[in-house]
Amino acid sequence: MSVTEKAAIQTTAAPTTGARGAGIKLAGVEQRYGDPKSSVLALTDVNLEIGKGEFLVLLGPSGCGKTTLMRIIAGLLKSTSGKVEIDGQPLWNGNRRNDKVMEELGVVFQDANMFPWLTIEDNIALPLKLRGVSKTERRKRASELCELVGIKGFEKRWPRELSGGMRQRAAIARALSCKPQILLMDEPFGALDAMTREQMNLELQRIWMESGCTVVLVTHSIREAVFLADRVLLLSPRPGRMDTLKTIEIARPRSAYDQSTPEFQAYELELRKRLDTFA
Amino acid sequence: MSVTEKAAIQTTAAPTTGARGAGIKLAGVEQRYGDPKSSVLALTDVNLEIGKGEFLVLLGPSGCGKTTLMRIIAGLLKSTSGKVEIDGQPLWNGNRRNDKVMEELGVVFQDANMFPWLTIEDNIALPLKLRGVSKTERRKRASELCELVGIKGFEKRWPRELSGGMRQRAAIARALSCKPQILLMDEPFGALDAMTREQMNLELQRIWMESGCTVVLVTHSIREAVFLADRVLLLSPRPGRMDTLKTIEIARPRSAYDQSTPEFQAYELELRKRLDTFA
Amino acid sequence: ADLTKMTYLTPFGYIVGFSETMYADTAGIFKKHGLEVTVEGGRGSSMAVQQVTAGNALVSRTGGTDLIKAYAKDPSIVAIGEIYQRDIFYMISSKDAPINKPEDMAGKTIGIVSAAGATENILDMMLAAKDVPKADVKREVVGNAPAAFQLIKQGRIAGFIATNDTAYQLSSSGEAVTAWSTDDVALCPGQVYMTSKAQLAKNKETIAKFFAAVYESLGEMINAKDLAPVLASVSGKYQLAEGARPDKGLAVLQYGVENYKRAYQEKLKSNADAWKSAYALMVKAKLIPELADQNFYDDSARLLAFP
Amino acid sequence: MFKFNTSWIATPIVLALLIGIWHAYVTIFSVSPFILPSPFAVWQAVLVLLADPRTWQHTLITLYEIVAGFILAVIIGIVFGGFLGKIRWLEQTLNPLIVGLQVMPKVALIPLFIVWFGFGVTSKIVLAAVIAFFPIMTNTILGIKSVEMGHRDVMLALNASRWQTFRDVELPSAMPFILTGMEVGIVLATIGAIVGEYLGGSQGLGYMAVATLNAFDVQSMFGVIFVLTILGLILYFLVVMLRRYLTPWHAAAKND
Amino acid sequence: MFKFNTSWIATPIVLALLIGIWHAYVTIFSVSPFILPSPFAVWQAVLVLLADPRTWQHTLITLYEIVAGFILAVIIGIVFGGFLGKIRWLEQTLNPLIVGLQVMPKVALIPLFIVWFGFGVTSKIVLAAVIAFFPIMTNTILGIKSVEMGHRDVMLALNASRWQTFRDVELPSAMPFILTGMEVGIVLATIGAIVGEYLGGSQGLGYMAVATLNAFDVQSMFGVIFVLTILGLILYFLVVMLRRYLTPWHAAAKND
Ligand SMILES: Nc1ncnc2c1ncn2[C@@H]1O[C@H](COP(=O)(O)OP(=O)(O)OP(=O)(O)O)[C@@H](O)[C@H]1O
Ligand SMILES: Nc1ncnc2c1ncn2[C@@H]1O[C@H](COP(=O)(O)OP(=O)(O)OP(=O)(O)O)[C@@H](O)[C@H]1O
Ligand SMILES: [Mg+2]
Ligand SMILES: [Mg+2]
Repeated sequence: MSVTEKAAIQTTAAPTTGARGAGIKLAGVEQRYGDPKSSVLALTDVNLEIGKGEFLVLLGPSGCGKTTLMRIIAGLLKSTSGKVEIDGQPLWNGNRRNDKVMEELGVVFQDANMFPWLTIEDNIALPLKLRGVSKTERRKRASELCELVGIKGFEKRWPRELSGGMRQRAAIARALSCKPQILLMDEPFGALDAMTREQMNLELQRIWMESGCTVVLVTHSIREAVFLADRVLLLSPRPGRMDTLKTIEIARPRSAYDQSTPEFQAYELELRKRLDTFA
Repeated sequence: MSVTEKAAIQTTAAPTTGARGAGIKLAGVEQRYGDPKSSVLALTDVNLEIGKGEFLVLLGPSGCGKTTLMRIIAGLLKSTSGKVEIDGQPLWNGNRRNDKVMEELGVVFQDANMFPWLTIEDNIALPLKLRGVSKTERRKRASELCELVGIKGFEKRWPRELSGGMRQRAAIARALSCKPQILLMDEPFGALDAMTREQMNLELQRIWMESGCTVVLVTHSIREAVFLADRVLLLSPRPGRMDTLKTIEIARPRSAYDQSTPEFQAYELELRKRLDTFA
Repeated sequence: ADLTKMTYLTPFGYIVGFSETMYADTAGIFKKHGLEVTVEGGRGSSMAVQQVTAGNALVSRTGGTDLIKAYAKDPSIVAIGEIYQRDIFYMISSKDAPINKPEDMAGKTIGIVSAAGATENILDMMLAAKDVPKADVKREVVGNAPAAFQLIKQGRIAGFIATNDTAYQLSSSGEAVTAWSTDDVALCPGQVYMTSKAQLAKNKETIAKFFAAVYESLGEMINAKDLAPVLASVSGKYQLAEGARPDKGLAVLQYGVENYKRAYQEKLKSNADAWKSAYALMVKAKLIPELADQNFYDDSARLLAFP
Repeated sequence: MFKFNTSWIATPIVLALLIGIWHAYVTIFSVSPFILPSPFAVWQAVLVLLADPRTWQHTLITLYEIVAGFILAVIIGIVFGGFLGKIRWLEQTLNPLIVGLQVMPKVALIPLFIVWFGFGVTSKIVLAAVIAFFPIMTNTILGIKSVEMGHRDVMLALNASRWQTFRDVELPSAMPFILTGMEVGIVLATIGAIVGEYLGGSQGLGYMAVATLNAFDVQSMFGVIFVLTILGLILYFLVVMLRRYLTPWHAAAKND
Repeated sequence: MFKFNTSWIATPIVLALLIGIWHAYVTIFSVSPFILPSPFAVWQAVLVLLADPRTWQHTLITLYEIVAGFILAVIIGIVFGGFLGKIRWLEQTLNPLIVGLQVMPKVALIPLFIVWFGFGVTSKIVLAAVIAFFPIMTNTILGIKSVEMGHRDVMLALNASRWQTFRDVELPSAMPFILTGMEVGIVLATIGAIVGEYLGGSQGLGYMAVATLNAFDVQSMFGVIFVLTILGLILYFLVVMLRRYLTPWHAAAKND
């Protein structure tokens, strides 16, 4: 795999599982950190098309640039070179972000990043507030979302009163609150326990299929990657490059039982082997 | 298991794998949060003896009180009732912590908690500084530890220049710097990628076997629990209670290959089933 | 009839020593003369000069030497009448080590009220009058307060120059003080009314009315058998600084009215000798350069009021 | 702060101790009452002052000046701090001027203030505001710069406008800092108003202090200062109490 | 701050603008030089002052008072803030007294200060320290209370002593806060020293300012104030520069 398949990657048409989600196009994306003289190349040569409604999972060893790539797609970082297009529209016009494109994104970070001065409810409904949704409507939506992510009853609490995992679930609820076309998630389930994590995986699959949005998810778990992904993108370590782009052809919706099928195991093993060569 | 075996738990003598580590004894430990009137019972009825040199893993759904129990053992929280003894010595004398006992503990938290004003090196060597170790000695030890946890070359960097996973590794190095008798770890590998995580697991097993220290580790991963533990303690959700205490009788040292043995799989399945009943 | 509005600025807040204008206000004398006067509390000579030149106050009151000094900087201001014809400053020292004449000050430290202010000028003028070199006397700012006497006791200063009130306070509290008027050595115009030349030209009639009212007010105070009602009238509107004393400041008023007598008799007339003497001493003390224009005072408004 | 706790006992004890030392100092060294009256004399003077309705009028005027100046300072401080914290070149441009204004001895400006704003309360309000504004602005800038990167990222990802980011993240993040600035600010506003009264006009407790000093009534002056100090303390603790209501989520608020 | 950037151009432009307005105001309204001299007259006075060696002597004395008072305030502020930030009951006990000391108009104490410390620099140093100490202490307390819980946990788990926790965690955590307090503090120390010189003694720029004012030499007074302001600005920016060296890791430092 990998080196030989690499050529094929560029041409692979993105599958179109959903209908409504927006597509993402990355061309020649490269990221350097630090001042020009002593800069570190963190990510290079990323050329990728993510289809409308596709579920793409980013996998790779620590420090390979997954978060960096995520931030570039999210418009939080303007890559030092290369182009990003969302739904055919450039994300950046010179040094200005394209507001219309940004509206379609929902982002979940590695840290929960709850605002300590807002109750959980207000944290979750913040994106709605920014879009001018009325208070009663926000309350209603927040309580639905709390139920969805399994923190019902904690609506009126301060973030510091919740455990780390519960805070992360609130962060997911916040990203979902605006029904984004593209959902970007940076290890969203890292802080969850195994059981909740599996639940959340199923939940995420359901939400994604219902909404038809495009999802890009970063994870450390190969199993999670195979379970969720339409395609898995494996990044090689510093500087991060596209190493393997693997299409997972397991029928949807996938259930927890699918994880024990030989097909699933084969995908997992293949990715694991490739990852092991980076050591 | 569980309910019926519960009676047996109290009497189960802790295995004595190592020799040097200190033992931990918890009796009637209970924790309430909040002011007396509207308090929440987070943890109750914990009676447990952890043997010298034992490797105990705490497993349980989110919010069941794993962190709480850890903090109680670490002396960071005085439980609202019950007793904690380390190596036969009470951890608390009234409201004062027992300094001598505290010297034997090393703690890794869920967050890396690096000090932003210290370089990675100085962060790692901080415990040594507190014990009056000389600067050159500290430098030497910090560089060894960096190598051990795989962040060699980052000694002189600021914490903000490292990725989340690298920071967590530095936190592990910090906890190890004093060669503690008891190592308490709250989901230390949650932020690591799968590969590094497995490496770290093997590393931790080696360090533990060499040093003979007692380890209490909190994790969300059943696989990790089975791989590392002498015994796994499963906590039930709110209020957290000791649900299952399972001795893992797989020979040491365990290798990555042991994970595919039917024996290993059986342990994993048993714990997963029990965990599933909490949903 | 319509009242003419004007502002009068006292030298320093509302104290009994400035009661001539406050009484003219509270007794309705200003109104009788067609004026509606706002009496504001000032903060020393520089504010008086500043607010008069800015036109915020039509008339203020200041020391004669201060006026000469300001005049030397900018002859846009002018004295228009005298209210105290003796200077109000006293040289205060301890009976144990008295300072009786300027020569006694040589080689000592003398306390003054403010740096480069009226008291320091008078000190310099006294030294100049007796040809004692300026540099032989060290000075320190101690403020105008009986507290400075403590510094004499501590040996930090040998004596200090302060207002007659301070001298009065100290002797009445039983301290062993030696005090004499600085006028004995350096004759100066005491306290004068002043305005800017521009305002004088424009509002001469208003100022004349003001003088007439002040004159009437002085007369009522001097001729009153009992000053208590006068004090009551003034303190009904103005919170006098001395009001907290047991006698509410009556003794101070009785003492102050004595100072008004000459101004009343001479109808606020300026004393040419004092101006000449002060100018000569100030030049000698190098406080001011020699001036071509020495028209420090202009009695035209006064003459309009008292033809 | 207003729950029953040890400080309700300890503060009076410390206070009593200090008054004892004061009394002993005055008695043993027989200090002139012109320099430092005894605590009893001062207390007497306070009672006399409190019985006089004009003291209350002066107090109200001073209170009004302080509060008005402080509110002005808070508004201007937060607005300026908000802009300067976000717009770096503006901060660098205006900072030397603002610091200069702060360092400059305001006494020089008093005559101008009087020309511009009159002898009345306005000039004092302006002075109080000018002095109090600086720490509020400085702390607002610090607060805005201390916003967590993660929090900024969330707002960036939500494509929040500058105003929304300010209102929903920067302002609340900066609130503990701003409140600390306000704690210093109310103290400075008090000083500003009093200094203003000292240097011009004939109203307010500051004027009373100069007036009594000029009348050599030192014990009344200390009485006025006592009243002023109490006034300042009350205002300060009101601002401190604000912390509980504005930042119930902050550790510094919890610990109070 | 000292790299080449827009503020090197923008600040002078804004300054020139302000001076232009000042000049226009003085000319158009023909403001008396007793109130506000023209910028040119002031500049003339500055040149005269700078040519006079006595100005430099006075400046050195004022500088010494400010620096000594400030250093005292920093030491006492951090020590007090350190203790009060850690020992809750002590904070609650002493806080009203400290605030009271701060709010109290110090002018009343000047005669006492002179009796205790003499006419010389000591009384001014004390005054500068008393005024500057408050914001430093307040910010130290805030900083210590704002230490992250996770960081506290680490030190707790390491069984660090109170002193170690202070030295290795609380002090560095609080450093950005303390520096902000110091920025306010140096400004206040400057004010304190000047006010002290205003009200007693015969040395320093503050004394020069009163002396020139009393001599009706308003343009020289503005000249003195100009020198004072420059002195204050220099000191302030030195403290600001400290931030880079003491907190290279802090966002607020990076953004400067
Ligand atoms: N702000 C920054 N300044 C300098 N270097 C950075 C910065 N952010 C990241 N890097 C470097 O870029 C590389 C990629 O970092 P990134 O955070 O994207 O990795 P990651 O794949 O998300 O790692 P992890 O799985 O540990 O979260 C790392 O080597 C890191 O040290
Ligand atoms: N400081 C606190 N105040 C109030 N309640 C708390 C506090 N800390 C924890 N709790 C509550 O106690 C319970 C146990 O919390 P704890 O953090 O120990 O859970 P956990 O098992 O570590 O969870 P996770 O796996 O999500 O980290 C939770 O219900 C939580 O809401
Ligand atoms: Mg990452
Ligand atoms: Mg936990």
